[in-house]
Amino acid sequence: MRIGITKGRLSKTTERYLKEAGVETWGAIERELIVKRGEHEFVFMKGSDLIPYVAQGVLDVAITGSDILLESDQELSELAELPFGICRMSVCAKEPLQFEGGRRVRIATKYPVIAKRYFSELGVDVDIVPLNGSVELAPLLGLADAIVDIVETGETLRANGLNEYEKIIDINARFFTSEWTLKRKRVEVIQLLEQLTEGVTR
Amino acid sequence: MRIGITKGRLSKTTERYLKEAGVETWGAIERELIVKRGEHEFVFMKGSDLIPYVAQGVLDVAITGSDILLESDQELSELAELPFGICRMSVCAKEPLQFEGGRRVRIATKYPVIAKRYFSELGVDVDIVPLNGSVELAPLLGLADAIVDIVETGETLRANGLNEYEKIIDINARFFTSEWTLKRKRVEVIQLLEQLTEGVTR
Amino acid sequence: MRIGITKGRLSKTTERYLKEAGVETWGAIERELIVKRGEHEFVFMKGSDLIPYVAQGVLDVAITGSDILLESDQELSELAELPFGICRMSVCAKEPLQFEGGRRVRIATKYPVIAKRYFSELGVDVDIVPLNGSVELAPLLGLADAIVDIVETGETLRANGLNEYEKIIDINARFFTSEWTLKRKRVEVIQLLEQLTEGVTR
Amino acid sequence: MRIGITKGRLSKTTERYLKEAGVETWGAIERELIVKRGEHEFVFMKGSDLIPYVAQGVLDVAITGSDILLESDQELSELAELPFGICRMSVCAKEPLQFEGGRRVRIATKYPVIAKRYFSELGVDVDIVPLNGSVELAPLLGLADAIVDIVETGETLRANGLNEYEKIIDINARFFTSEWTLKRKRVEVIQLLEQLTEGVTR
Amino acid sequence: MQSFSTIRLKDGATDYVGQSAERLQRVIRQLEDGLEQSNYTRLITPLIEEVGGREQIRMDFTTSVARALSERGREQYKRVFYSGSVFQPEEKFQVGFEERGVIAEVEAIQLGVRLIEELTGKEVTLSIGDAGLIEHLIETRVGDHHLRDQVTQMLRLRNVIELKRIARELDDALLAKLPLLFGREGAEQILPYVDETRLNAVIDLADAVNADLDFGQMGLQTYYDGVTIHGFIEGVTEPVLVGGRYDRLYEQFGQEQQAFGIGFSVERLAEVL
Amino acid sequence: MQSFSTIRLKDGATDYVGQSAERLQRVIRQLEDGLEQSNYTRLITPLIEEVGGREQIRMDFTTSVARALSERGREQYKRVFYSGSVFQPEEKFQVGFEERGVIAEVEAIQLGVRLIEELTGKEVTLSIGDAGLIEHLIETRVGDHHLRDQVTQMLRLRNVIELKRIARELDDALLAKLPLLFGREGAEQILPYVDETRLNAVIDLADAVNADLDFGQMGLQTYYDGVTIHGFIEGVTEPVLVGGRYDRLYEQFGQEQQAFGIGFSVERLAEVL
Amino acid sequence: MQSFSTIRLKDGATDYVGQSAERLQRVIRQLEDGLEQSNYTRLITPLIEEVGGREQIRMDFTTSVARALSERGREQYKRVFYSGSVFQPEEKFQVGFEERGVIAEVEAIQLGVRLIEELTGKEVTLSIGDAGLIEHLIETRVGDHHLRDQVTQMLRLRNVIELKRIARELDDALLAKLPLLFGREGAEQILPYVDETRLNAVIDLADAVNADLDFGQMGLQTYYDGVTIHGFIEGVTEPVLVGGRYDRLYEQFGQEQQAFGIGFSVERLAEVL
Amino acid sequence: MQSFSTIRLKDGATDYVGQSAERLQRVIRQLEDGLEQSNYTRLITPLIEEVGGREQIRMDFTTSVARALSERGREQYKRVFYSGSVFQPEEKFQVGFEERGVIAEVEAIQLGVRLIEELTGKEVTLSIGDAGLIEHLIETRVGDHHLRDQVTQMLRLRNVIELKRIARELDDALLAKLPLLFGREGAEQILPYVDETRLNAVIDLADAVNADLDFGQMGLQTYYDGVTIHGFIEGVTEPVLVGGRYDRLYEQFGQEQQAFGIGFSVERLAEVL
Repeated sequence: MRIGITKGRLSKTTERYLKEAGVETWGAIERELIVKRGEHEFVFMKGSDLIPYVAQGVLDVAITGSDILLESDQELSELAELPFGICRMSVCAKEPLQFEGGRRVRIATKYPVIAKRYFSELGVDVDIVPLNGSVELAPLLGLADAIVDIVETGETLRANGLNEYEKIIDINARFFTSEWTLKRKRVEVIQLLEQLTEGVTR
Repeated sequence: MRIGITKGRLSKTTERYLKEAGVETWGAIERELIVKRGEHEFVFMKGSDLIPYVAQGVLDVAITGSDILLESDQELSELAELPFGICRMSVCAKEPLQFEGGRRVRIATKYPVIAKRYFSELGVDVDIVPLNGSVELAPLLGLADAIVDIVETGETLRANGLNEYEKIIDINARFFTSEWTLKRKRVEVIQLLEQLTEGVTR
Repeated sequence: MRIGITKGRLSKTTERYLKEAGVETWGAIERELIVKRGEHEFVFMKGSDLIPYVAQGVLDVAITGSDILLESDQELSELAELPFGICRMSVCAKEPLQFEGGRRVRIATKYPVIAKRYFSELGVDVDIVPLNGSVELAPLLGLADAIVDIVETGETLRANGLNEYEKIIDINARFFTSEWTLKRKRVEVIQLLEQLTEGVTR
Repeated sequence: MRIGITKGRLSKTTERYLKEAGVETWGAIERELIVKRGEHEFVFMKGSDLIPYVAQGVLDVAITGSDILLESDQELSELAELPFGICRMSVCAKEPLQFEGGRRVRIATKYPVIAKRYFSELGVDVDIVPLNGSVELAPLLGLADAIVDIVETGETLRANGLNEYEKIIDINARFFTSEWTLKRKRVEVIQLLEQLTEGVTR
Repeated sequence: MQSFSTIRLKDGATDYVGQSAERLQRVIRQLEDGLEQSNYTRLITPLIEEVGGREQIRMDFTTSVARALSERGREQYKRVFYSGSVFQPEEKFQVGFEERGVIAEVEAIQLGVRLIEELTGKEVTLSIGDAGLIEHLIETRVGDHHLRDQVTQMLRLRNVIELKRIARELDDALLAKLPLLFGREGAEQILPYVDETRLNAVIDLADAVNADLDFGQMGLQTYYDGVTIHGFIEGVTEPVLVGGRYDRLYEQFGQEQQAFGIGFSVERLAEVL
Repeated sequence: MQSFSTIRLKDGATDYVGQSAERLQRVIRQLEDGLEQSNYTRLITPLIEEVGGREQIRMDFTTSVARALSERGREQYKRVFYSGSVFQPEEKFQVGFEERGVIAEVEAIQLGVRLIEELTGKEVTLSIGDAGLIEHLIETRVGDHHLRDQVTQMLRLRNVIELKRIARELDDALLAKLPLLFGREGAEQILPYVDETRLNAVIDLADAVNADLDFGQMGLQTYYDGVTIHGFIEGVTEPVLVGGRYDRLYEQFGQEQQAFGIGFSVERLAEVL
Repeated sequence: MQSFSTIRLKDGATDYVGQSAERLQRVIRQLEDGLEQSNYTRLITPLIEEVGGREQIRMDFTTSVARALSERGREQYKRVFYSGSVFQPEEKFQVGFEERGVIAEVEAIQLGVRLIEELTGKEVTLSIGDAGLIEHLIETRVGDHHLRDQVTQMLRLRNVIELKRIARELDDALLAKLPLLFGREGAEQILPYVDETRLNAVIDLADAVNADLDFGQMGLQTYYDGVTIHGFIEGVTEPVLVGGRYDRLYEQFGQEQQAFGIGFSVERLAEVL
Repeated sequence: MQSFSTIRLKDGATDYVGQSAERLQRVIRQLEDGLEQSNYTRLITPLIEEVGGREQIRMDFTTSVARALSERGREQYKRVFYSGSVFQPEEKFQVGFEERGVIAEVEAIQLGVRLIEELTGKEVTLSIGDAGLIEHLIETRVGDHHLRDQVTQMLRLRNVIELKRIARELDDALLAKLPLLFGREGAEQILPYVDETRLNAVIDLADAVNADLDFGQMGLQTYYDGVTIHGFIEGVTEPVLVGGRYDRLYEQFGQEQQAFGIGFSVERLAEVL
């Protein structure tokens, strides 16, 4: 099968987990983006790019953070939670948010879909400012009152004078596929699913 | 004034140009994202993030590639073309595109707005597949038939077996501001504009 | 109470029936349109005009043919069928209608609402031509293929070479009021209703 | 040609005028609705029914009051004003209308299109109550505040305690046809038009 | 420049200008102020919402309010009011208030009556029914659900003739009486066939707010499933106050709780100012 | 009962409840009251009008007002105000006033400024241009009408780069300067090429209301054909007051007369309360 | 499951089923096939387009075709055909063809006639006018542009009475004659007042395709600015073929070139099969 | 003349011209012809219908067909086909067929497969489920109706993670298996909990048409209440054939009878020509 792997830090922990589950992995590689090992081919890319690749059936399955799947509106089949890539998505700001004050609270984020849904369920009206990086700059410069972002250790927050006020959701790694692949290669997909969920002694 | 600078490679050439124009620049910095030098404050971020910062008046002016401005639908006031950051946006594929063949041609790109407009003006119907990185993987794996991307030397293309078939537009660096800032700080903006366009001996 | 009476032929039979039911009636009148007798005031007008008068509560109750009520889209409270004004509404034409022939069948009528509903329920598509009088001319001159109209004896039809092909519905006189009057004067309305429906030995 | 004639009072004056213009007319007839005389065939019906007959080309031309044409939204070719059937359409009421008082003024009429257009051009908002006959009853019973109706001598008004407050438009008889007939039989139509407009010594 | 002169007033729509506009505005503001003083919170919902994935203009406030409040959890905003246009399909102005949780119906109805009386100086006549009670009654007597829909439909129209026909068909004389069941006598006629406690509650409510009983009053919207209230004033043939209970509407949005609301007809009230 | 739970807030739309709703309402009412006290007459136009035979929801008040007033003859309702939603394409609340006949521009602008300052307690900064003056200027210098449209378009965007390109092409340096023509210096640069009386009138108007001159300000709508006014307050990057002259819009409706209007951006004003 | 039973046929709309549907389809396919064989290229445009920033359903094919072709440069797709629904405002089926560049009008008209005659077995009667020629004529004689619009409007309606009234007012008898200018006699009456070459071109075209001349025929849409053609068959009172020249429509999209098109009325043609 | 140049292609919409248009047309015509030869009657419904009193553009053919046929009595038009655009919300072309009364499912499915194979030259892979069977199964195991909706929703998404969570909560392991119940093994796992006759019928149907069994396949629309069929061809990741049973849809229109339909995805099929 052709398996999508999230580039960057997550690829390391993904590899370790796959190995424990008995899957032959890629080991030391340089700049290659496509690597064949045993019966599988591993393809490396940004988490958000995995979505169209899996949806179109170009990749059979993939592993990425649940934040990426939540942010996407593509209907994909989530098969298993995996015990790594663990962090949380939170609302962070310099000081507690006053939703009923003067102008509407502005929230800068790389996750506009998640942020919007969260505040809508909370029943408060906010302006979402979508950004692509360095989200923590926004409250500093006054572009936004708060940010919605991934928090692991909280160090970057502290460095920028921000506090974590509200956890939105826990994040972990997910193994997923498409309805289309499930229909065509259900035997292989279900076998790998079982290997990933049952074969690992935690 | 608060000046937005595009992080990464462009920041180097931007600094060199500003210096030639007689603007005091930031010099050696580490991880700081905000630096004050002389009468100006420099803020470093991704090019696409500069757009909302300038539009909201949080940054007074900024310098980034014209690709970023073309891709945005925000109405900003483009003041000057600058003679660096020069490259081109092109259509690249393994082989020449057949627009009238079987299924619609699929184009992977980080620039969906530009790609869409280009093919629409060409009068051909294509499917745009928006991606966030490693666009050159798409034709290799069969997610797309071609890509629309920035080309400088063409090396990455060759490494992935792709050819550049059609130049869409030349790209260079741009100095821009917002209507709002223009009204409030027109004297400073126009002065810096003149410094950047007239003070530099090319 | 103020009672609406349909001018013309129906007023005679209405008077006879009211008398039998023990209601003091108007007797010989000339051109008066409003007549007070006992506790009731009788107002004479075209059947279709009774609808807005009753709906607006200007008349409390009224008696007219069920064709008039069917043709109206006003929501009125129909209280009783009365055993006079009996006739039928029918489809009449020179020869049997061919719904699946060339052009769509054209139906001339003073009852476009009823005609439309009837043919729609029959499942055939016709063009309705609304007219205000002398409907039987339409098939003769070729404006329409058939008519939907009231048939009593069938004499006018025969005189114009038309046959009655399909009965749409039986028509009789109806005693009706509005929700508004029912709420304000329910005692009087219900009393008159009982007088009209129970007091008459048929 | 097949000529439509308005039944009732207008048929008399129409006949007199046609005779003066040198057209052979119908003379004494009983209940016939279709009469052939010389090169023309005369068909008698309600004025408002003439509209669809002429529009569909079943009648070639027709003569009726301009009130009927104004009230219709069918696009017909009006060829000539004829000097009879002269009256006026007016707003009549018991007392002068107060448009800026409490509830909106209600206007009962057999001419809802004309009434609506008139008050809209006047710039006042009224409720139109469409009726089919005895319009003068409406202000008497309180269904409406005023009526818009044809006024000839003003007798009926006075008998019902109504005054004529505002003339909307002068009415006269009109000779009209359809674009379709004009294209097919222009020679005959134009000849009859000339006969009607030039042949008559007034 | 684009050509704008093709803009026209559409059929059935109207401008209001000068006194007629001010009269509408007076009704709107006085109702809004009265509701605010009675501790209702203002809620503004957008005029265009998405229904089944397509944009649709607001046809009714109650459903939009239910949507907005359901998104906000059950403990917030228990008493709200709204003010704006609805399209049915013509544009109408509406002001109204809604509450959810534990409902004080008597107080709510009295507030509605007081606001109208203060505004118009005219006495309000109330009429009370119970759509849910009658729906249950019909369910127990009419098995076939198409026939049941027809009975409900004819009851809404107060069509005695058609109900008599169905009553004969099913040999069930009570059905023909439904549209004319008024007052205590009406209550007595249905007593043997309905839940007595619930019937008494309706009667008590009618007594408390001095309303007529009208068991044929099913409410103007299908979501009513309990008490329905119509309020009239002299000179207007449509109700100027319309309201009732609709717990099941909130259930659709995943919230099992009581829900009650009253709406005012702005144009009709403006007519008598 | 119909299923209502498929109703959803559409993308970009929002509910306002409690304080945020009251803040909007405060802006709306205070502006309405101020306009009424200044002898403007309230005009309510329907939200859905017919444009070219199809129903269309209101996108702009000025065109609807022009329609409504043109239907009413030129001597009635010379000063009106409006208040309601427009869809551009998202719903926005707008209050504004319009006048036709002989216009007192200074008084009208001062009224607009005073209403905002009373409401927000913040000073209004004004900026004045003349869309008609600059349009004429461009017409005299650019023959080809497609190129002319492009110049106007780039001027609206203040795109100096593109205007420089066209200026080089036509060998007409003035075109490149248009987007940066501010103040007296700006006026002097165009003086040789425009009607001096008209230019002086704009300068006098700017002086009278203490506004900056900005000859690149073409107005947010294409119907402006004279003076354009934008008003700003601290903390809001969009203009909270927008207005100007649009005689030609009324001409389209068959009325040759002066026409002028100012609109307020309710949501933006509510932000600073 | 959602409740779907509230779906209804709207007023004026109709289903076609069985023979009536097949008849429509036969008209559509036979016209499409004929156009394809004559080297026209099929163009499918979306039913919903954006007009002024709002979604609008297709009201006319010619404007959508102009949009689609303008986006594609002037050298591609010079001869296209279309087939689908338009809403005016009721749904109608239309098939038609358009060409741009250098137009062979005679051949195009003959093709239209041939397709209808092959389809129906009935002879087509043609009528030709020139909307641009008459527009120019009116412009030279009527100065005031409101009055000019009224003349055009009354000419479209062939209202001799109103045109007589205006003719008297302006003391210009020719205006009253405009709606009844047919054939060579009609041509002679306007000859002194129009461009003779252009007039002769219309006459020659009418001769070439054996059409009647009707100078009062302004075309069903306002974009026609040259020759207009209507084709009739026995038994149908509306034209089954409608077309003409509209160069200025393409100019609006930035393309100065000749443009010509003919459309067929599918429902009307199906009636006589 | 009105200004037309503001017309634009809306986001997500596209023109088809030349070969791409002909390819679509080839799919449409070949499917229509195949259905006509198989004795299905053509049905054309209007694009705009009235839903709850408002105009709405067609989102789905099956509901419009149900409306049109219900108006026509149960004995007429038992086998119809349709062809046209649906908006979901983007415009898509669809051809399909429906039948009511006594259904021959095997023949209908085989016809659908044959038409695609003849058109594309590619083999169709079928997958069969039973939405009604699984709905009943869930009903018997999940009492709370909100939780039930959630299970159905997660099953549609094949979200094993969420279903596992609910399964743990309710201590019912079967729920977590629902999305991965394929083939005979899948059938065996639900056998103890469902109506055996019905389950066998599905298995027999799958055998008869050589389809895979997929009990997690609930159908793309909520009205499916029995068998659901998806057909795939190589190179297209969405089903090109979608269909199933929806008796309850017809019941809503007052017609208790069997109803079954299959639709084809025109654009997807055109991709592989």
